[in-house]
Amino acid sequence: MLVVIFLALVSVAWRWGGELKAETAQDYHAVGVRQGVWNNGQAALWDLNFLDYFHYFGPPERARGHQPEQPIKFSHVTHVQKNQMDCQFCHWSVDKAAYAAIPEVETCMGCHLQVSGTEQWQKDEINKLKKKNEAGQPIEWTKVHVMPDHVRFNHKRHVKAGVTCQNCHGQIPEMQVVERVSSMKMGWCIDCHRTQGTSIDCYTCHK
Amino acid sequence: MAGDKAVVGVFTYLDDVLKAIAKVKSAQLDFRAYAPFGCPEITEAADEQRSPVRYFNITGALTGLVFGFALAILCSLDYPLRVSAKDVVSIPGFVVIGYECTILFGGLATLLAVLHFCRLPDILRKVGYDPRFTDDKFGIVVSCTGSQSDDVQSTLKSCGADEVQVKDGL
Amino acid sequence: MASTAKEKELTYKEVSDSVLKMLEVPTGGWYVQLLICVSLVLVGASCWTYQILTGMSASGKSHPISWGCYITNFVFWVGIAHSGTLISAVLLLFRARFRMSIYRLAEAMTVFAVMTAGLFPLIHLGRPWFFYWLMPYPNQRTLWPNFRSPLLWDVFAVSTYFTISAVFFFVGLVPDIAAARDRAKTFFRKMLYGITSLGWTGSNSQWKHYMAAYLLFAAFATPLVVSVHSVVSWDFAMSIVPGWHATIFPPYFVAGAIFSGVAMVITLAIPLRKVFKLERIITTEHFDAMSKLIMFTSGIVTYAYITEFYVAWFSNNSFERFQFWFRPFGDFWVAFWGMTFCNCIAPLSLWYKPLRTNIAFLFVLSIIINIGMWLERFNIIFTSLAREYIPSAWGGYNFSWIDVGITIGAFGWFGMWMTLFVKFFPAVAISEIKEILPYPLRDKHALHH
Amino acid sequence: MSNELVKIGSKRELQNGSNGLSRRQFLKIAGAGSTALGVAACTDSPSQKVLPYVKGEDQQIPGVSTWFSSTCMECTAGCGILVRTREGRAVKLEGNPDNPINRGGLCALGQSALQAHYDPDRIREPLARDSAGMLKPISWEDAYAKVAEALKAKGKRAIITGEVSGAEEELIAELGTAMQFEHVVYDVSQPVALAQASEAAYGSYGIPEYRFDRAEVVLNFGADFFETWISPCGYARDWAAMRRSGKVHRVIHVEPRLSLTGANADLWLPSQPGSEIALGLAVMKRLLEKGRGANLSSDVRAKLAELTRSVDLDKVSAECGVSREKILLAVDYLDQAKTSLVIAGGTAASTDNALSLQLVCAFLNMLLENVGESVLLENMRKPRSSLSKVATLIAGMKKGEYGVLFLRGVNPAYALPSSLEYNYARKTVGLTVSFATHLDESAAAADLILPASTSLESWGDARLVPGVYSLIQPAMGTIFNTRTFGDAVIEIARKAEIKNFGGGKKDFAEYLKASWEKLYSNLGLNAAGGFNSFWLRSVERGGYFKEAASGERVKVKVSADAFQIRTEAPAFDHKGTDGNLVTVYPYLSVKSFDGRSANRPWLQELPDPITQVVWDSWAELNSATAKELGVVQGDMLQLRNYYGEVNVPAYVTDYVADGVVAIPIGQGHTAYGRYAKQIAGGNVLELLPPRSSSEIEAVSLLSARAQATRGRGNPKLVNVDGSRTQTGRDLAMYDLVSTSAAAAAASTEHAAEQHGEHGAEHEHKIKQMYEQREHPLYKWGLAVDLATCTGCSACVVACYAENNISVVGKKACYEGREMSWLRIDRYFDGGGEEFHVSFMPMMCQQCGNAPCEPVCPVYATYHNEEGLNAMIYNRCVGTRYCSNNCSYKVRRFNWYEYDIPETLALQLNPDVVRRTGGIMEKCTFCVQRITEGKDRAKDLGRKVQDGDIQPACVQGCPTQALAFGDLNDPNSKVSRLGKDNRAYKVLDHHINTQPSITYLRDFKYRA
Repeated sequence: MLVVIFLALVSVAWRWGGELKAETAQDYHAVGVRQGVWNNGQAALWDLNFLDYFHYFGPPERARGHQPEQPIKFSHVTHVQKNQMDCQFCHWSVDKAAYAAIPEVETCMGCHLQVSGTEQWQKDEINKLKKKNEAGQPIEWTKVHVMPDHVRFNHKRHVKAGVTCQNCHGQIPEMQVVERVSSMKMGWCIDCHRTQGTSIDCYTCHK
Repeated sequence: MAGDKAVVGVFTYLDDVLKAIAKVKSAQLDFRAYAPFGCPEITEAADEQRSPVRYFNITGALTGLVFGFALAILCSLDYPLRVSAKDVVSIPGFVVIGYECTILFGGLATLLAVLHFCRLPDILRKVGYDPRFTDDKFGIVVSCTGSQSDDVQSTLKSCGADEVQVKDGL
Repeated sequence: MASTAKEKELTYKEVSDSVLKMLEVPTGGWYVQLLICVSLVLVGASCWTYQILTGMSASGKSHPISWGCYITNFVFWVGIAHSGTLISAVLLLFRARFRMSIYRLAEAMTVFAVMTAGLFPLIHLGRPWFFYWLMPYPNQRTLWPNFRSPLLWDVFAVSTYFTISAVFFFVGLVPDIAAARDRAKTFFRKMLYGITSLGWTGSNSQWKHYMAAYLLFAAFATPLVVSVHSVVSWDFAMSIVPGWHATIFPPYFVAGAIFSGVAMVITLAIPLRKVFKLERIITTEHFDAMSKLIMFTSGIVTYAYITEFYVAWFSNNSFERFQFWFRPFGDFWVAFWGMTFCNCIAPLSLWYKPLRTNIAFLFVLSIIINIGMWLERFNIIFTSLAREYIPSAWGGYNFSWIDVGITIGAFGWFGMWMTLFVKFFPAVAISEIKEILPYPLRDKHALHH
Repeated sequence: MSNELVKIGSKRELQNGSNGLSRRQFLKIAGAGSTALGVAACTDSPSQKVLPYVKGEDQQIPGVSTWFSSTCMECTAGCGILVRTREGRAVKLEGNPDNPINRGGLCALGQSALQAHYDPDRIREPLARDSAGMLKPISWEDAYAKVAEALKAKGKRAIITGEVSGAEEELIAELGTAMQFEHVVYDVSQPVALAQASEAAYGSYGIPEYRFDRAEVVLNFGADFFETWISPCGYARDWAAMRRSGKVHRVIHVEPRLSLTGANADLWLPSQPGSEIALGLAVMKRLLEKGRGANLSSDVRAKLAELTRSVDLDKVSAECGVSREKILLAVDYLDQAKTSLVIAGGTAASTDNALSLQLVCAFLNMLLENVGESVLLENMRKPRSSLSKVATLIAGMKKGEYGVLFLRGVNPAYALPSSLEYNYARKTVGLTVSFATHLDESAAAADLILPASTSLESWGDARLVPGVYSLIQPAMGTIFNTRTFGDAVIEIARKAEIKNFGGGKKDFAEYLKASWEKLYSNLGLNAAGGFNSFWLRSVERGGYFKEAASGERVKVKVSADAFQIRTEAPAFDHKGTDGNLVTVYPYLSVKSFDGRSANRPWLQELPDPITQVVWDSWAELNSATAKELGVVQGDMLQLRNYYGEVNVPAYVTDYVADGVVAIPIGQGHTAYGRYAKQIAGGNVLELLPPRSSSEIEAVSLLSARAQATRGRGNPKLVNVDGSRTQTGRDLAMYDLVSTSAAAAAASTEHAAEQHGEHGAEHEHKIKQMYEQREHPLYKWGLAVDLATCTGCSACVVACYAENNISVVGKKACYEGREMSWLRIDRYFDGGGEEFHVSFMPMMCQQCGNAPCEPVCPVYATYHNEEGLNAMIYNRCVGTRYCSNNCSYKVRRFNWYEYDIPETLALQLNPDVVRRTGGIMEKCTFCVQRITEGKDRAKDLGRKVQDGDIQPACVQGCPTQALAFGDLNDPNSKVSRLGKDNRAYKVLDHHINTQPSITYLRDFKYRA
């Protein structure tokens, strides 16, 4: 009891100190530093949230650094960085719906009817895509950013409010294989909501 | 304790040991008195000073009071959620927390104090300690130099000690 | 033991001997008792496991009685715990000498009863694996528990109570463990007592601080007696359930707790006294004194029952009135009349002095009172929830085997600790009994009090 | 909708009797969008796959609902529906406000159609009986070939269907012309006697259009028009409109059993079964005596006087069990009303002289000058159900004349009185082909099953009422290997080498369109853009709805037959009985209807509005009768006569006539599915004699007596009400208004005066420790008008559907563990003149000063900025304190980790999380809809406006008794209702909970 209470007080003080800092630093990266301290395991002493994992028995899929292998080695570097494609070209529903759509096979084929890659591995991967298209099967991507089902996250609202993709998803254009760079745990969301002055009412995000 | 000898007196009767304490005390010798139960006569005779444990207790209790209220208030303010028609900081409810923390901290501070002042836990057996002191005998251990030991022995004996031993003191 | 003038006065040696004899090599009977207790614990544990695997449906709870057997047990065991603190702390402050021979037992009972009671909120939780959300521990969510909830008060009250009574218990034990240490023969016992006695010697400075601290503990534990069961009663009184929402609850609960606790002390002391032949230490005078305490608290409890009915009538609140009509005449009438008999009528027999010193009778009566107090909590919880505001949502309860198994398991759990305790630690306070014995004096008039 | 993605079901799975779908396959459907959606909540698996569409659909944005207009095909009312789909799955049905029949509401039966659609026991592929007599999967091609083969053989052909209309009727007619199929229609719920009587009395066959919104007094002989009779949603809505108008409005209900309509009537006159005709004649006599009938020809008047000459009021009163005063009162009301309405229906009007009763009603309507006012003859529904045709067909079958029998949308093995011996007769038929969706009794006995797609997967239309042409469109791809009935028929014709069948159309969708093109030209419509734009517009709106016809009234032509009224009481068949006679009173209920909805867990778990029984059939009997029989509540009651025997748990009540045992139709299935089969209680239709009257084309439900004894076993009848009365607690408040002072319009004011201290006008001056809380942006609130709430329970089912509420089954209900967030509390209060039945929708009151919130130790429930009593499920640890402290007992705890069969799981709303075991849940005012509404408003750059957001219960309410909105907006509907004189808040004046739900007192007009 004593230990718990002590930790509680220290952490409240810690967080309040942190908040002042965040108010003065409006840019996301500064906030991000503190988010890192808070939510990404660098301050495990204060973050006893590992207890939560007793329920899940430790799912790495829900942690920062989750970088699953995908059925097709889709490269954001090639598409976004090299070819300067806009995120919303493929993920077209981010400003229309809660979900950011994974592009239909049809969308991929829109370009890949013509573009068939320069290097051998690219050609192989594009061939996989073409096969799927011919068979009329969807590609079974593995989700990188898995949210628990009780979360109501709305991409549209965030995009319309000016939150950029990178704020949460990190430097996707530089990722050969997409990795989860944010913990996307509740505290992480709350932190941003607090600094941005948006609602921290539970129903905002819980369903 | 000053001195390299320890004279141990084992007593059956309380009045004897009180007499011995008085004498040893007047001789300005360092001593420890043992009793199988908390006997106020012995402790008072040996040492007039009141135990400082109570200051620890009150300090702990006050700290607990402040902690309890601070905890409840700060935690409520940290993520302000309204329940029912109550305020975010609704003191009446927090009184219980403050109260319980007062008792908890006060109690724990007292425990720490008693352990500290009684030098507990203590692994080393004190010189001159006799197992009978927890049973049915009173005891007195007087620290003295080798030259004084004979005097002390005779004093204790004269006071009615069942048994007197001399040990190497520390 | 001034009153036992007829008998030969006890000596310090006799006290040590008779108490420390309890710690000798266990007999077969002790093992049988331990075995029984452990198997009951296993029954309870398997029931709980089953409940966790299938969900709360395993117990008999439903709408609208969504608190049931477990909270009844919780309140019952917290109540049992109370008299321990009362006897050890409050009576110490009041300098009641009859306390000395039974307080250790009562304190042990307190600690183990709180340990038992503390299990029930966990067993009761729909998702017990998230119990730690009730603690104000720092977490990434920056979300804290609700300090306005009586259940959180419970968390604080019960954990404080457990901590303080355990400390009080242990501090009280230290000199006696030292006595046991000094007589220990086997290596195991030497180690056990050597470590747990913390190297206590009983020197004058130790006793000085010790006595000062002990008095402070007692002073701190005394408000706990009042506060803990008050907080537990607020679980009910803070709600708006007809039959629960009553300002009389805290004193009524505290009195009831002491009532049941003293009864439990008697229940435990009688066999202990018999088995370990402690008749000279725990005398009939002690039982007489405890019986008087029972008479007193039974009176308070009876008064509280009557007050509840009176207030329900006087309030002119139809919901309250219906509730208090329902208790004696509704579906749970057996519980109500059982409670009335056990708690109000049966203790009246103690007004007859010979019964107060009749050990066999007291044993039976104490068990009756324990049953009665369990029924009291049953009454409060079940009948109130069964008939709340909305008639269409009235309902009943279906007792399940899991309820029964866990309740029995709790008794096993409590019994297991008690059994182990009496064999390994002095169950009667050696040093404090010595304290109230006449001082051994060469000159009988040397000291003037 | 990518059909490729949603084909499920294989031979192996069906043989194994497993649920079919593996999780993997399921995700293929569910994950058609960009996420596995809410359904995965039950596992909360951290690793998820995401499957994008192969081809994009213009309409579908992942995570955004798509709505399709369609028509409800559950009963023959023809209500319009809107199907909400998410990622290609239909997740919710709602009433279509454009459809003139229901105008937005949708009853419990209609709401539950989704569960028929996703029923795990649906037939998943074509089945044929093999040589061993077992049903084995077969391919569609083989199945068609089999039918074509059978059609080559000699022998007559017949098709039995339920009521059909529109293109499907035309197609079946073509079956007749091209392949000599006799078309026989059977539907036990059809008021055919009424249609027949109309033919005699008014001159044309059919059911007149009843305008309850114009009738000031309704004299009703047993028609349960709030629950099952003809078009309950529409009638209830009209009735509610009349009640809201402020005019004095009375429904006088005459029936031996207190039905839902009886319970809502201003006056319920319990009659002896079969005595209604006498009562009707007595009323007629009195009216004639009062000089009514001046509008009729002297000939008719004379004949009516002749008919009623021998009627003696005292005798009638004794026979009916209705006091003389009451009868006279009813007559006075009718006489004084400007417009009234006399109807007869339901079981009470289903005796062997039902026709006479209907004729009496028709004449009463004429006497009271209601025809053309509240009885409109212009747009008559024309039920085709015909018992004589069925009887003839069965007789022919018994002779072995029939080679091929088609069954479509009908279950004769169950829904026909077993004394008609369909089960025996069908054995002689060469090939019985069933186009069923479920393996019901008839399908299970068929030789070949060509499973039909449900109306959510098919094209179709409904033209049940002239002027209302409703379309059915597929809202999603087929779940199983099923085909639309029309497609199958066209395919069969192709296989049988019938030339130009169906105009040579490729499939039924094209056939339908062609049929509508015909309709378009027949109606002489001339839409801008021609037929195609008319078609698209119709598909969008859910059909074509003609504007109300003006002018021209149909002339009444009374035929001589109309005076062939049998004035004596109807006969009852009591063959094979020996003492302890009771009258069997089978009735249609919204729970099981005619048996078609027995396999829907929502409906089985829905408490019957009157008895509150769930998961059972039951026999209501009078306490006196029960005493005589030595039966107590919950005992098994055995009813036996020559025709059959049923064992049903007894429900002892005071609200049925002496000697009557009322049993709902529709339970006691021997096939049909896992839920239907577990119900205690037999099929009451088995007790009915074959045909008691040769002139009526409907089954006479009230024609049998049976011997009643106490049966064996303890059926554990489950009724979820804690109390039948509210024990004088002012929960459901009502006023019994006396109108003798003609203070009609002021009736509600009067109520407010009387009970003003509880009304909303009364300001709370309660001292509070804390300041009253403000809600800066919105404060959501709900209003419930008890005066227009009929207790039909549509909202309850809507709530189950919207919020993924678990169905717990009989055992858990018995233990008191049902999960309904919204329940309808039913109370019987007062006796005699003071008797009143209250129906009170009870859901979370979203209290401003909620008792549940402060007691939660972990903030799982708290009060949010918008006045909602928020419940965060995944934060809940399950102390259940909130439930104890909830004064309204609306919180539900997950005692189990509830299971849901995988196909039913397809219906789950992805916007609402599935709750796991050990946590509390409750009504949230459909917070997902509030969020969605705010989201939409934000996109439009404005605040939420009144009407933007409708929780599921509000949307589904047929009478619009519920209103939802922002209490901060003084002009919102809910704010205005909150200021009504009748407004009050439940328990608020006792415990200051400050609920966000305002109730409006019920009122009933009494003498």
